[in-house]
Amino acid sequence: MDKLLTYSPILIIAIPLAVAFLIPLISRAGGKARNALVIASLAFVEFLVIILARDIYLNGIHIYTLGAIAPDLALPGGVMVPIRIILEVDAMSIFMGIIWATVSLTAAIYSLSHMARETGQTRFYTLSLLMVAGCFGMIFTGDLFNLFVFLEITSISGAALIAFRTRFADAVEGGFKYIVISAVAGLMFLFGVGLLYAQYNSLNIGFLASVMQYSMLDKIALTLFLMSLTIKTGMVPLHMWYPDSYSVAPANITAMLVITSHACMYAVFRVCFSLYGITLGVAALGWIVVIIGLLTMFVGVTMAVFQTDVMRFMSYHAISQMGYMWLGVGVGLAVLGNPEALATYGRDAIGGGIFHILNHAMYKPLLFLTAGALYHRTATRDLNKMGGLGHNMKFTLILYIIGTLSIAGIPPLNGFASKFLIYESVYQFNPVLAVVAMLVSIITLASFTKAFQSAFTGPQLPEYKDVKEVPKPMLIGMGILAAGIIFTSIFPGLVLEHIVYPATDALINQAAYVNGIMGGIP
Amino acid sequence: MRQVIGLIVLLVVIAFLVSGMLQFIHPFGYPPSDIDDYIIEKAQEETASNNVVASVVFDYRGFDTLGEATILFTAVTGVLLLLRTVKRKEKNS
Amino acid sequence: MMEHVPLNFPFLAAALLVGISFYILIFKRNLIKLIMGIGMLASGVNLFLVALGYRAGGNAPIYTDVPEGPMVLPVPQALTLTSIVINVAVLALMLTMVILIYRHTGNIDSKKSRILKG
Amino acid sequence: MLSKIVRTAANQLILFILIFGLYVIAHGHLTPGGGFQGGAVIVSGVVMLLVAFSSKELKKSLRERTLSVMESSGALIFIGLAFAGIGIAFFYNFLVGTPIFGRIPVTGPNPGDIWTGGVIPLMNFAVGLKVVAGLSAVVLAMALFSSGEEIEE
Repeated sequence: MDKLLTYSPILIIAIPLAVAFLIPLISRAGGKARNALVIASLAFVEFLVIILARDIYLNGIHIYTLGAIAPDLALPGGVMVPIRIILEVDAMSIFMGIIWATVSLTAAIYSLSHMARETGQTRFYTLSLLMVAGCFGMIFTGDLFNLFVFLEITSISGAALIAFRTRFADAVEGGFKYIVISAVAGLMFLFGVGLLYAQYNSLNIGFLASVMQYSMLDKIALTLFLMSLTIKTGMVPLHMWYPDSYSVAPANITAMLVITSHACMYAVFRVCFSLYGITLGVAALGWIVVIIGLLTMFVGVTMAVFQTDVMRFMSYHAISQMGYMWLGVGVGLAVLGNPEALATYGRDAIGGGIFHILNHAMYKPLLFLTAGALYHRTATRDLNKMGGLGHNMKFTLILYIIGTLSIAGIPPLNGFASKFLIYESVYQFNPVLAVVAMLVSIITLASFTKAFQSAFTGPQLPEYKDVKEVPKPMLIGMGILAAGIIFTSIFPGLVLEHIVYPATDALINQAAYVNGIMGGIP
Repeated sequence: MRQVIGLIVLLVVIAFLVSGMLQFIHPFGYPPSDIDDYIIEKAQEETASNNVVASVVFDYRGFDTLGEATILFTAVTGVLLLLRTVKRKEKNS
Repeated sequence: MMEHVPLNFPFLAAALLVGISFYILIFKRNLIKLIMGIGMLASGVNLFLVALGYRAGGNAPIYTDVPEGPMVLPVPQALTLTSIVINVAVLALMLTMVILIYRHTGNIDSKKSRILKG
Repeated sequence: MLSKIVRTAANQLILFILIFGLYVIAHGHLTPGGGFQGGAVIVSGVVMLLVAFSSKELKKSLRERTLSVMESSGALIFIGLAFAGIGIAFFYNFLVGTPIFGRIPVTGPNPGDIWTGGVIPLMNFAVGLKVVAGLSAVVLAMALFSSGEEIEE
C-alpha cells in the first residue's frame, strides 16, 4: 500500500492519460466496455486521491521527482538547484484534488445517459479524460512551465468539448471564444515564465521563491501571471466570454469547466502566496484582488437577473460567486504582512474563501446538471418556454431546491457557512465590503427564486405533459453532489477543521513549501 | 478615429515592452546558467545521448513532452470530433 | 564586458512582434486575421524564449563533432519546442472552428457572425 | 486532381520524403531533430500527396480507422516507455547501460554512435508515429470536410 502511496501523485495524472489513449482502441469492442473503463479509471483515481489526502494530512508535503534515481530526491548530488520536474502536493493542492476527482466522477456518471443519443461519443470520452488528466496536472505540479503545458491541455480539450454540438452555431462560436481567450492567456503566462527563467535560470516554484529578489522584471512577470490566469476565471473586466462559452456546452462539461476555473484560481493563489509570498507589496496586491472581487460579485449578479437562458443565468451566477472567493482570499492577502491582523481575521478570511471554493464546487455543478436535466427532457434552455416541470420531474425539483438554497446562503445549507465566515472576517477588515457581499447574496436569492418559479412551478404546459424523470445515471450523478452538500451542511465544523484549515495553513506557510523542495536548507 | 486610438495603444504597448527589455533583461548572450551548465556537463553520462536538447526534452523534462504529446493527441481528437458528419440518432428529444 | 555587447536585437524583435499582435487582437474583425495575430503572438513569445538561451559565441548543444567553444543553453530550446507544438495544436483547433462558423453563418467577420448577445 | 505528370512525380518524391523523415526521427539523439521534427517532414509529404491526388483517392489509401489506431498505439508506446521505469521513478531512463540502446558515449565531442541514448530513440519513434498519424488525419479531415465528403466514423 505504501508503494502505491509514494507513486500516487504521478499515478493520479498518468492513469487518466493512459486510459484516454486506450479508449479509441477499446471502443471497437462497443460502447458498454468503453463507458465501464471510463468510470472504473475515474473511481480508481478518486481512491488514489483519498489515500494521498489522508497521508498528506498526517505527515505534510508529498514530493515526486520525475526521472530521478529516487522519487523524493529533489536536489541531485552536489547541486543546490532542482533540475528535474517535481510534483509537489501540499494540503492546498490535495484540497483541489479532492474537489476535482469528485466532480469529474459525477460528471462522467451523468454523461453516460446525457450523451447517450449523441454521435462521436468515443472522442467525447477521450477528451473528457484528457481534461481530467490536464487539470490534475495543473493542480499537482511544482513547475511553472509544466503548469503552462497542463493549462493548455485543459483549455484545448475544454474548447473542443464546448463546441461538441456542432449542429448549433452558438456552440461553435462559444468554443471559438474560449480557445482564443485561452490561447492568449496561455501565451501571456508563458511570457511571464520566460521572464522569471531569464533572471533565475530555474522553473521550479519552490526554488524560485527562495531566490526571488523582487526586481522590476519580477513585478512585470507577476502582472502577466495575474492577468492571464484571472482572465480564465472570468474576472469582471474580461468576463464577456464566460457566459457565451459555458452556456452552450453540454451540462456535464460546464460542470467540469467551472472546476477548471477554480484550478486557474488555485494557480493564482500558488503564484501569489507560494511564489511571491510576503515580502512583495502585499497590501496593494490584496486590495486590488478585493476590489476586483467586489466588482466581479456585483456585475455578475446584476447581469444574471434578467437572463432568460437558464445556462447563461447560471454562468453569470458562477462569476458572481467567484467574487466571494476573490474577496475572502484578497483580504487574507492584504493582511499577510502584519501577523497579528492575520491571526485575528486574516486566516479566517482565507479559510472562508477556500471553504467557499469547496461549497461552490458542489452546488454550482449540481445547478448546471439540473439545468442539463431540464434540457435533456425539454430540448430548450429558454426559461420562458419551460413551465410546470415540477409536476413530473420530482427528483430534479428536489435537487434544484437544494442547489438554490445553498447558493443563496440560506442558513441550514453549506453556502451559508462559508459566506458567514467571509462576512465575519471581512467585516473586521472593512465593513463596507461585508455589506456589499450581503447585498449580492440577497440579489442571488431573488434571481434564483424567479428562475425556480418560471421553470418548475405553474400550470403543467400541454407539450410537457408526457415528460418523464431523467434516467438513472443522471440522478446518481446529481445525487452524489447533493449528498456532499448535505454532509457539509450538517458537519461544517468537521469539514472546516480537517480539510479547509490545513489547506489555508499550507497556503499561508510559504517556508514549508520552499523547504519541501530545498530539503530544509534555508 | 478607431485607427488613431489603435496606433496610440500599439505605440504605448511596444514602448513599454521595449523599455522593459532594454533596461532590465540580461544583456543578450550572457544569461545566468547554473542549471544548464549542469545539464550540458552531465547529459552524456546520465542520459547517454549526444543531443543535449533531446536529453532535456525526453529525460530531464520528459513530463513536459508527455504533456505536449497529449496536447497533440487532444487537438487531433478535437478536430476530428468537430469535423464529424453529424448523423444524430434522433430517438425522442 | 557590457559595453561591446550587441544591442539586444532579438528581444527588440520579440517586443515588436508581441506589440503588433496585441494591435491585431484588439482591432481586427476578420477571424482569420485574429488567428494570424495569435500565431504572431506565439512566434514572438517563442523568439523571446529562444533568445534567452543564447550564449555569446556558443555552439549548438550537440556533442556529435562539435567545434570548440561554449554551448548554448539547451533548456529554453526544449521549452520552445513544446511551445511551438502547442501553438500548432491551438491553431488547428481555431481554424476548424472558423470552418464551422463559416458553414453556419456564411461569413467570417466577427461582428456579423456574432450570434450570442447580452 | 492535378495532371498526370504531377501525380507520377509525387509518387516518386514521397519515397525520398519518407526516407528523410525516418532519418530525422531515427537520429534524434545524435543530430538535431527527433520525433516531432521528423514526423512533420513526413506529414508534409502526405500533404503533397493530398495536393497531387484529390482527397477522395487519398481517403481510400489512408483509411481514417488505421490512422486513429496508429496514433493511439504511438501514444500508448510513449506512455508505456514512461511507465516502464516506474520501479525507480516515472520517467526514469532505464535503458542506459543496457546493450539494447544504452551504450554510454565518450564524454565530449565524438562522432556519434547510434546505439546510444537509452529510452530516447524509442520515444522518438513513438512520438514520430503519433505526429505522422495525427497530423495527416487532421489534414485529411479538413480537406474532406471542405469538399463536402463523408469522413467515415
